[in-house]
Amino acid sequence: MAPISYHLILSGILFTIGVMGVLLRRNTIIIFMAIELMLNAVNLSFVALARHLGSMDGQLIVLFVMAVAAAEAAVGLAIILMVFRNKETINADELKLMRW
Amino acid sequence: MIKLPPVNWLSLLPAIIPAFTGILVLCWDLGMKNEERHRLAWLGILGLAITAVVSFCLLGRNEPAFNGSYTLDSYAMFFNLIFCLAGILTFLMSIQYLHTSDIHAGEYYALILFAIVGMVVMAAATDLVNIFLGLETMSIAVYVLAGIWRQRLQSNEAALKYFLLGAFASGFLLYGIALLYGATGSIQLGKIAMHVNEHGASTILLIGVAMLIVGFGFKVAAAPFHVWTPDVYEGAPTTITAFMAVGVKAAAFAAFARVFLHTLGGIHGQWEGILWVLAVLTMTVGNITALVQNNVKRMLAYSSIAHAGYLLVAMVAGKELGGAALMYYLVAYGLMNLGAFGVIIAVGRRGEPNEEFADFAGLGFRYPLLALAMTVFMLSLTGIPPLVGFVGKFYIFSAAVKAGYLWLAVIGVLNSVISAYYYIRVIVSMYMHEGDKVPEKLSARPALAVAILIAAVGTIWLGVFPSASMALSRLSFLALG
Amino acid sequence: MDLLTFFMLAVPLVLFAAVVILHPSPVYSAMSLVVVMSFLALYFFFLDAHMLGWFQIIVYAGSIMVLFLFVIMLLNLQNDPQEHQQPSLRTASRIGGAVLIAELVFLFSRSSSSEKAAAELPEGFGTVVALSEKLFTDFLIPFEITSILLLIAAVGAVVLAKR
Amino acid sequence: MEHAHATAQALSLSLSVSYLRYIPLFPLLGVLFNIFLGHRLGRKAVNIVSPGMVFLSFLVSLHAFWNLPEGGRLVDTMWLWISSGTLHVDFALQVDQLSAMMILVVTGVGFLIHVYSTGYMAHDHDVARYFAYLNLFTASMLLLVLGENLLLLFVGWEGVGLCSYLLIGFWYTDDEKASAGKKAFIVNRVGDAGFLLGLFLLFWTLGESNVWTLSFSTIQQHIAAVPAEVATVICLLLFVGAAGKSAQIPLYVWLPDAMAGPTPVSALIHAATMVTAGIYMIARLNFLYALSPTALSVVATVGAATAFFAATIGLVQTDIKKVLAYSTVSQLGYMFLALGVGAYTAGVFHLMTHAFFKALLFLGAGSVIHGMSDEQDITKMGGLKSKMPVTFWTFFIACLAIAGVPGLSGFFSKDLILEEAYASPLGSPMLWLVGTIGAGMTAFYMFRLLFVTFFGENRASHEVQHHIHESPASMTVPLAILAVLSIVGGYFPLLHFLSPLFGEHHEPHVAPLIKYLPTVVGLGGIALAYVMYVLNPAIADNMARGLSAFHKLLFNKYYIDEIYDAVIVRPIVGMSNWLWKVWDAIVIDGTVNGAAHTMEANGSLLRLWQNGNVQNYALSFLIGAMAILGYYLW
Amino acid sequence: MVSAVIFLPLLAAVLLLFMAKEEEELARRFALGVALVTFVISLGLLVNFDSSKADFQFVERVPWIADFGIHYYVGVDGISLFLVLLTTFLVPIVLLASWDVHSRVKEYLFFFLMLETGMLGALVALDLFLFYVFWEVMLIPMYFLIGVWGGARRIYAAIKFLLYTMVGSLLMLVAILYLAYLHNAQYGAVTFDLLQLYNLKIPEQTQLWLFAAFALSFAIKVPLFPFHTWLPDAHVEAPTGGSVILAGVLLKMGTYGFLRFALPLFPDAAHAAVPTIMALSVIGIIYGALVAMVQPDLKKLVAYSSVSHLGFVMLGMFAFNMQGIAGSVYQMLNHGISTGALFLLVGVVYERRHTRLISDYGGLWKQMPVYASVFLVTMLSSIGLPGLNGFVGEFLIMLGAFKANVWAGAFAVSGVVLGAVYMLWMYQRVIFGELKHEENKKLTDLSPREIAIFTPLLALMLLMGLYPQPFLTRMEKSIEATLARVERKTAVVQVEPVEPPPVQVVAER
Repeated sequence: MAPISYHLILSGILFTIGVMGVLLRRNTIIIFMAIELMLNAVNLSFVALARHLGSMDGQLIVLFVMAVAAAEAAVGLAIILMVFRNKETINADELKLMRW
Repeated sequence: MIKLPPVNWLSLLPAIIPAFTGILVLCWDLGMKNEERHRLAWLGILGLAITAVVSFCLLGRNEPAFNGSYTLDSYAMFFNLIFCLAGILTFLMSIQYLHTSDIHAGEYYALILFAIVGMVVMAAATDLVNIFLGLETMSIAVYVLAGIWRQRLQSNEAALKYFLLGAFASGFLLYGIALLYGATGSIQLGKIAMHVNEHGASTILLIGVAMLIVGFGFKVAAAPFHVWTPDVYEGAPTTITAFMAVGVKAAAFAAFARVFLHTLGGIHGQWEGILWVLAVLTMTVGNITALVQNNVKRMLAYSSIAHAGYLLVAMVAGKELGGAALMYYLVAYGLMNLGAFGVIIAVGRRGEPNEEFADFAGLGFRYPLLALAMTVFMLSLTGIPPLVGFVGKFYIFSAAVKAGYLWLAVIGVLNSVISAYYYIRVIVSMYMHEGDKVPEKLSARPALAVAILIAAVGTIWLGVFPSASMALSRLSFLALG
Repeated sequence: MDLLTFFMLAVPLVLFAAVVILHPSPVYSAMSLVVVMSFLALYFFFLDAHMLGWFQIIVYAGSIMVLFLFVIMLLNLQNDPQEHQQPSLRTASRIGGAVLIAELVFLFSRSSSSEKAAAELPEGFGTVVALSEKLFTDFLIPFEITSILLLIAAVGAVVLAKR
Repeated sequence: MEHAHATAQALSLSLSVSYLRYIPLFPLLGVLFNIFLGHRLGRKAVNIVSPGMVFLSFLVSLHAFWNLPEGGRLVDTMWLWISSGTLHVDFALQVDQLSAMMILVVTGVGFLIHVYSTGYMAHDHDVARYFAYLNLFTASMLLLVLGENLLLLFVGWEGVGLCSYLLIGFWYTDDEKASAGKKAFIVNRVGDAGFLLGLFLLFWTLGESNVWTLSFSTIQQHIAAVPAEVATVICLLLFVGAAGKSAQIPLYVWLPDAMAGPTPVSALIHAATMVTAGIYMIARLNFLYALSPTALSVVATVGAATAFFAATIGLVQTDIKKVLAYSTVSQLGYMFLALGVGAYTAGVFHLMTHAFFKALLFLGAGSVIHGMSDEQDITKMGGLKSKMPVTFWTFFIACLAIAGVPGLSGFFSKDLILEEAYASPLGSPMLWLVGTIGAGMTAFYMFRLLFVTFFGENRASHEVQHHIHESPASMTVPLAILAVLSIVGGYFPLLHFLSPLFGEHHEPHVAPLIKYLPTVVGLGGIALAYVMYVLNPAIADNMARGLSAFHKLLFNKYYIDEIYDAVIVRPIVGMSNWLWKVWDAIVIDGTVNGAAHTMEANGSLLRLWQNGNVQNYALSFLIGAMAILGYYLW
Repeated sequence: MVSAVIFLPLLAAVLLLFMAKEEEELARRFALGVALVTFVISLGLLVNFDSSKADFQFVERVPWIADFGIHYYVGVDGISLFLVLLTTFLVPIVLLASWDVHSRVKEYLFFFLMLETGMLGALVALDLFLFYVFWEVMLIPMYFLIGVWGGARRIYAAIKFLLYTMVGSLLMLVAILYLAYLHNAQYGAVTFDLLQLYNLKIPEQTQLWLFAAFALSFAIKVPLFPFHTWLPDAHVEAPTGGSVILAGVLLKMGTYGFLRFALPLFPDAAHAAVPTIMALSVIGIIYGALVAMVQPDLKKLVAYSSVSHLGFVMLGMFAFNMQGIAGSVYQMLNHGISTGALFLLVGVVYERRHTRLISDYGGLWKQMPVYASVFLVTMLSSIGLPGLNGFVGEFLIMLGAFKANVWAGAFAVSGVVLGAVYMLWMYQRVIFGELKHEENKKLTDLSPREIAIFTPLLALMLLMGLYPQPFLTRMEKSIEATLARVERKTAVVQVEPVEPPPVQVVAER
């Protein structure tokens, strides 16, 4: 049986890839996808821990996380759409209206 | 067959009322003509008022409900009072604000009410999942609210930035929750506390705590994670900025304090060093950057970061006095900031927002009352006695000194001197510069006047006679157990 | 879940995750994200979280990713060239990512010392019955809050995105 | 004469009375009258009231003088002035032999000068203010002399300093006169600083043996409590004060400039009364000075040196008042010489006689200036003998007196001093010799002044000559009275009168040569002056050309003023400028503003981090997370 | 009674706000009336003040914040009695002098009365928290007075004044908190009550830190030598009334703070700090005098003269003997009166000529004789001429300082000389000399109102010079008590002075 730390390391790696995605890509949607990836990484660790601890709580949390992710996706994409409609671009580094 | 668990309706009441009012507002909004939109606001205020009364009555009782995942204790009720205060004042300010900006009144008020539901849940949750869900409810509502003034580009950009970073941070928070769950085997704060007190901190737990600090750090606008605050506060509509600055920060601190001071109190030694550094960094960054701002709203954003720093000092001061100081300071901070934002709205004219220092020029002697209110807020934010800001700072610094963090108190005190400079700059421009910008007569906007009046009276009254409210905050923190 | 299956699933997961963030065309990223999610679903099955696996496929891969694809099509985005204005940002994030991975790996591997054997599972672990039974007893409050959450999301999305 | 000092003399009778307070009170009333009613009631009332008040206090002084108990004193304690902790000072006045003599001189000569002033200031419109100051001066001088304790003496001491400042700068419109007044006050203040330090040291040394007092009688009783070397320091410090007030060597520079004030002022203040304050103080504290022979010898040497030094400058001065000023400095030097050798009675005796003839000389000079329509340069005068007979004769008598011609008052007091200087154990032949030469020079420059102004033909411009007239009665009558006093003054039985204070006076028996040489030298001086200035004036001019370098040095007063200015005044002003501009503005303010600017600079730096790019924010997020995780790594 | 004195001005200030903007005259009279009433009440304090008791009188104690053992605890003793009287005495005079302030009169009077409440409160507060509250409340009205009604660089001066004082006072706040919790550690209860904090046993090392915090805050206020740069700016820019109150009372807060809080609370640290503070005050005396000498601006000159005078006060205080402290308290009163009068005089001329440069004046005696003679008496009192009030204070201070440290006494005496130099030089350039400038010829002499301002001040200068006993006897006991606390020994009974020898006839007094 694969030790729990392997699962945690895998979820850590996925989580970091997500974080790198947020930082590297200019396109807001890709950033958003990277965030989804991070959430999935966390779901993975939840399930692994649930399995390890033998309690169902972990799995239920994943359920709720999915719900939250869905809600976020809806609102996030609506915002991205609104921004696109006003500024014709959704590249993160061009959205610098407010600074200093 | 699944038997329903015993439902403790009382503990849910403060959450149900605003939700119900929100839904009512949404429905009533359908059949309403444009100009009576302000009635929706009064409905919202009514709902919040009822919630406040209910919370006040429930103040004394301490009953864990839903076998440990939710609770009805005076700690939560105290925070409910803050949320209702913030909500009511935001509503009062919004009535006028919505005239000058084409925001859909119905959804606007409903979303604020739903955000308050999220906050109430966050404050009362004794279970990591509930905290997370309360936080997400509140955040999503506020992401939308930040972007609700669709015509203004700043508002769109603010919403986008807030959303992206919010989601990013809740990713960390969730990861922290997962690790905590993994380390202690349960997500209920009570069980985690027992586990931590017995077994101390394992590595996974520590990483989890670190991730939690990052997650909460973002929400509370602590130093390295504060970068979103100025842009979002400046971009969002002013009423929402006020709501965010007070309500969202209070809710975040409610959960932050419950998790760290109560549950992870056992391993105070481990995370107190980090918070110490965060507190110093937040105060200093907030104050120093605020020095060079020339937009009052953005300056207030940095000042709210600085005040988050002071609140972190209370967190570091820990159990005996820190928690009570934190709660009292949140009340004080709420009053002052809501008032200050109210005045900024009052100064703004039709449509184009003017929050530069120059717009305040010469206000002192043309609109004495408005200027007097702003002076009271600025002096209170600096921490000049006999106003509530001073009593709050006094409470926090005495907690820090009592807990032995002398240097933290000294740094805090020096920071408030730096803060004095940029707060006084507002007074300077009001009283000592000549100017011709003529804001609308205050009397033409009763609701806004009432909001500013409530905030000002609160700032002065709690400053001069603070003993009652201080005792209340101390008792309600003790209720945390 | 023995070691072999673990590696069988871990490697593609990491690969496709890398593709999501590296591939210039958003459509390819989206599709690779769908693949990542299905592998995850598979992963859940092996971890005795059968119901969750299905949920993963239906909710995540099904609805959310479709929404993404729909929005990508709506905005008909072109390939996003890799270059960044600030090379400094790029290098800094790479270093950051590397450091984060190193830290996590180091910390987790160190914690493996306090290894406890995986607890044996109660019967019906991971099935719908156990899941729903717990959902409506212990997790009633989160359930209710999620309902409000989704309501807000709907209202918000409409407010922001309508013409 | 052994300076028998009544060490263990039990203090005899102290009679408590309550009328002493009126002596200083009358002039004070005069002051109030002049300030508030003076202008309204006009010149006539002022001329009557002011001298009248001084005359009233003269009468009260006489009354006090008459029933002064034999060897005792009258005390009039008015109220408790300062009492804090162990310090206990009453506002009390006392009259003993020494004070009785002094108040008589002050009120007497003062009254005469007041009368003289009514004439002298006849055409000055600001008379009320003038007499207000003069009355205030008389009141402070009386307070100084009557003070029962050292602190009250100090009050009078600074009071007279103030009045001299006001009176010297009376014609304030002329900047040069105003700064002369300022110079006088500041130099006095330097002296007073020394006086204060001496007073503190005395108070605390007495305090060591639990004697908390400043009043003279109590100090005298417990004088044993003061150890010798501390007494020396106290006496020297007090002597600094005396030197400041009575214009001795280091601090005499203000007196010649003080001539800027009206002449009666110079007569009263810078001849008769104020400058004698130093001598009075040392005489008053004789029991203290007796303790330290070193201090006394310092007093003596400084006195002698000043006498000689001032006399040399006096030889060549051309301004009539400057000559008299330097002569005053020189005569004061003699008095200090007398005190220094322990002959207190001789010193005080000379003080009295000097008051009479020097006041006369100044008033005479005043009437000359008055007649010559404010011309003060003697080279432009001459031949006034015939035109101003009364002034001439009174002036002549005064010159005889000061030269020490036998029979007049000067002879008795000055020769007594010289004999004491020679005979007394503290004195030395060297002091006697310097004194004698000084006496010769005094005689010479006095008679030079007399001959140049009154003999020969008048060198003034025509219309000035036309105006020369004898002064009115109000000026000449006081001259006459003073002339009589200068003659008779020598015969007052003063030595016996002061015996209770300074011990029985014994004639110093000394070889006839020593006894009579000064008089011979004096007469020689007169003859020389006569030859040089009356017989053929040419000698004086070619003498001056002959040793012109020496003449120039003397004429410019050894450039003392310039030296003081360069050594003291300019550096202080320079330093304060430096302190203000560099230290205050740059160093302290610099750091304060600097701190503010660094804050601002950091602010603008931190601000740049906020560059609006979401990913930049996410990066700072990542950095924060890594830092926290790193914290847990170790 | 004490609370009435404190809060009456505040009440009046609030009432003023509701008055209509136009009736300036009514507002002025109302403010003046209230100030006079407060003065009369405070005279009541003087009348039934029992000078035989050392402890606080007219004590009022009401719990305020129960959690922290904070009480509204006020009381008056020998030291604070006269400072209260000085405040209530100066405010009506200043209000009378501000009759020619025409811009925004209502707010001007409001801030003045609020300032008076702040000052009075700070003087009588016996609870450290209450003291701190009043200490800060004092700052704001003064800030506004300088900032709104000031001269050209008023904003810079006002902010510099505020921030400078705030740095000090906030560090003091931390020290106060530390003290309170030290008391909690030793006696189990948190309290800010001064009397209880007096008998705290604080270890030497912590005492140094706490003393440093308190001393910094008060030294900035005094101002002691290195921290004085805010004073000239604040004085030059403040309106006449403002700088009179600033010099008259606000500066005394610093010295009063030392005497009431810093010295008795931390005796060992106070003893350790004596050399440094004495050195600083002596430097202050000489530095103030020297720099005053070269000032071209009248107000700056008087400001630096206050630095010099307050250097004296500090010197006397740190002599730690009866004469020194009595002298320093007395000198606080004198400085209030004479420097206050000096500023009023400068104000009179500034109102007419709107310039503060000495070179613009000259030969005023001919034009304004009454003004010149009042200026003469004030100047003499300020340089400490015997017979006027300045001398008594300076004499006692130098006497005490001389005993404590001979060299300090010697240098202090030189300060007296320098004092005469700069004052006389200024007097000569302003009053004596020719009437060169044309504008000076049109100057009018003192108006009846102005004379009414100066008569009480001159009368006090004379009275306090000739008959200081009523003041000194009342201070005696409280100073002895403070000294005992500073010496931390049982009160050393001063050996009674030796009575003069039995005089045949008892000298009646």
